[in-house]
Amino acid sequence: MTEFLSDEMVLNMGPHHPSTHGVLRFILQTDGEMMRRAIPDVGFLHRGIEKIAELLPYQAFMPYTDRIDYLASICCNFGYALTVERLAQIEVPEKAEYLRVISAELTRIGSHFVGLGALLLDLGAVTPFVHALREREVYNDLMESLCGARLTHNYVRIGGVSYDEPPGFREKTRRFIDHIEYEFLDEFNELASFNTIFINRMKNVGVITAEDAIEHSLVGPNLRGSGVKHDIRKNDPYSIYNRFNFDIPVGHGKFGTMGDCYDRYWVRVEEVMESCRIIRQALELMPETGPVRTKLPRVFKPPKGEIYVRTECPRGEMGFYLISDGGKNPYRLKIRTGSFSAAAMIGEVSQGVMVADLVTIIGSFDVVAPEIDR
Amino acid sequence: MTNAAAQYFRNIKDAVRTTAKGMKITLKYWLREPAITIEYPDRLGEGRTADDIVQDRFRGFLRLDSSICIGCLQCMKTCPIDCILITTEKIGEERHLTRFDVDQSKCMYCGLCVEVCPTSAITFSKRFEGACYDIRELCISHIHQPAPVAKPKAKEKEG
Amino acid sequence: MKISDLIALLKERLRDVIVGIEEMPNNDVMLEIKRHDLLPVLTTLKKDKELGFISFTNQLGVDYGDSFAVIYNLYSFALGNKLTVKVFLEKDNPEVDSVERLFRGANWFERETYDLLGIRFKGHGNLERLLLPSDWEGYPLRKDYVYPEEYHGMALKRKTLFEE
Amino acid sequence: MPAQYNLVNRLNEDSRMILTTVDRALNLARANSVWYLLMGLACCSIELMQTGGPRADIDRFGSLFRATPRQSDLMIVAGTVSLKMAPRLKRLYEQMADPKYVIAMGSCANCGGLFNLSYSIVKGVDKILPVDVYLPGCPPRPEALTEALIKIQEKIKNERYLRKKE
Repeated sequence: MTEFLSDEMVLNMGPHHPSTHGVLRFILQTDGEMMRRAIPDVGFLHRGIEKIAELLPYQAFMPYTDRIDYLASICCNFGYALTVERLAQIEVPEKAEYLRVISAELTRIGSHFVGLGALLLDLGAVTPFVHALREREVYNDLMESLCGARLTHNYVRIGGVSYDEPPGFREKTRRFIDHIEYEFLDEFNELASFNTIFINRMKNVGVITAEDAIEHSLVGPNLRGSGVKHDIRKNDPYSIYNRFNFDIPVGHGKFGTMGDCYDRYWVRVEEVMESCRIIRQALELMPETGPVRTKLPRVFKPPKGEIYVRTECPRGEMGFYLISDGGKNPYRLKIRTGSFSAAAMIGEVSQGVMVADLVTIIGSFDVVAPEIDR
Repeated sequence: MTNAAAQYFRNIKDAVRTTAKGMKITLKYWLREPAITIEYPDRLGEGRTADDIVQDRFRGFLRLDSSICIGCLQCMKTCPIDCILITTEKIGEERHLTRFDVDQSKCMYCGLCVEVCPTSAITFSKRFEGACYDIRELCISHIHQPAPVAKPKAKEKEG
Repeated sequence: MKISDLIALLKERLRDVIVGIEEMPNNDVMLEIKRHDLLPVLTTLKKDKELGFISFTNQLGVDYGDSFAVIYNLYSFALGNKLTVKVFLEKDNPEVDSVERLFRGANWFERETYDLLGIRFKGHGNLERLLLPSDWEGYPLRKDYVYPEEYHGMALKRKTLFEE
Repeated sequence: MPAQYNLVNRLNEDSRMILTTVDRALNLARANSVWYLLMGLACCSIELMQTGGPRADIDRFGSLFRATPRQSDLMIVAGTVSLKMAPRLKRLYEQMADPKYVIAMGSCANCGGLFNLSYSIVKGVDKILPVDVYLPGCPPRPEALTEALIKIQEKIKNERYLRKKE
């Protein structure tokens, strides 16, 4: 303890801090305004979801997957359902696949809105956040009409989805994505993304090279922001994603160095547009009628075995490693989330930056506390 | 020197232009009709109640239709967190429901009990208002006096 | 790469150390090795030009009742293949070499496994509890874990409303 | 004008006329400026943010979020409280200035909710803080949170602030 340099100071940030996106704590070792180190301290939302999985039947665990990443609950539902289905080799009806993809992509849009808005809020721009929340309300209404809840949707079931589309859903969704793609994003970019002050705060901050990103197991938009073209939806296609035509946006140093905060931000903006493209195609291709759920036995027991399934969530790859012993509960379920490695990375990239830039870096990684802690 | 001066004026121009842009967007939403804000609970609009601001499938408080409940206890067994408590008793010849309590403070509104119910006796209502000063108020009894359970076979004949 | 080709390639490269190799559902290969071979094998898998399993996607520990296991999920951008590496550990001495130096992303995964299952990683720079408080007792994901009654004066049981 | 906004309607009933009127005036001011602490812990924090957002717009009631406990009157515990977080939550509550109120938002804050099976969760925030209003829902809608805030306002209006020490 005596080794402290005279002008060094230890600063505590969090766990309750408006810019740490939930309960996340950082111990900062600072020298004036410069930061020597930032040590993340996580676990303030550790709820033991993996243990709960071992105590519940397969179907009853579904609502818990909503709470792993509450901003993208359908993507988590989807991943879990897919894992069990692949292990038990359950066929999913055609229409259910489309509904899953549409709702998952809608969730991605809604999730990125909060991610982008919260980043801007952290940097002091309150208005774009409110604009993003306004659009999120439309998305919430849409999801509520589809599955009955605003946030914790619990829509996907093992072997299908819980409800068919409500009347007028396609029309409403089309209107929503048209509004997002052609109107809202332009407005949002005008308001925030191309703002000089915003660009200056974001560019060349928190640069991660492609090698570093892979080395640190970064996934999803954080990895793509460093220029690695890797998306599970393309590279290891699941469900019906290979039927759609879409691009993988990658960072290319739009304003600064490749892999800086702006690139990670911009990848998310472009992902919203790609999601709109996928939804538009899926709405065209979706069959009018058909079953949406395979009938499962009430006591459902998948065969013995181990499986690892990855899906692409808004915060990157979400992997479910499921070990089944043939019983009615999972034997072990490990959930690998994108925010977990991103949170570890924050500590690595924030060496030698300004304290104010730490907020930028945290925001650009778009971490969600329950995803880190589970 | 001239460079710096040019930059200075360019900055002013930029500031004015971006402020005008932002204000334009703000004005657009300010004048928008209808307004985005739903003024719950006072001004919901013409003849609208709190139930109308939620969508049809909204998963609100649980509701029981005790006349068609067959007392199979499926909902109680399937609930992962035991927020439903049902007791049945044999009074005379028939089985009676003596207690059907739902702990709404604990419920996670997942819908597993609704899906599993064979007669759709337990369903979601649209009610979402339930703030109270005492948590015991959130334990809602659906049965006030013993009610005979419906017979599953009779139900099928009707259907 | 096809699964059968990958298995053949792995058998050729890691001839001496493979305990078991089999196909897993979802286009995956399960490679089982012995505990002391872990670090050399993962080094080969990462550094080998042809294999190139440079992406460390997941790691977990499992309590199989009579033994522990640590499972690593790797991904190769070059091949487009997944690989699962499994190491069994004894119940009374769950210790394995840390791969933190090899894959820097493994750092927190190993801390989490240590936190929740009590598997020690030899050579890890900072093996402390990650998710639970540092004064927590026991390892929750073990099958024989007993829930604590109270923690720092906070009782962990709650009467249901039905009892009140 | 609703009855509770009327300052002098109980003029004849109450003998301590002036004191109650001051009470009422104070309570009216207090009830319409409930600033809440941004205590977003888990899923409910998103609904808490949306309550402050454009559609529910809790600013209509004079409530706005504060990031610091020193300036807030109301703590909305929005989400799951883990055992690691509990001491911090308690400290934040202690840092708030009196009089202070707590809303337990959502099932987890009410009684542990769906995480009752977990080993690291505080089963109900009322084990560590005095809770004024319980709000069911998982998570509650923004409108439901608005209703809880109205309940808090009602509670404030019925309090006798100046005569508390008797």
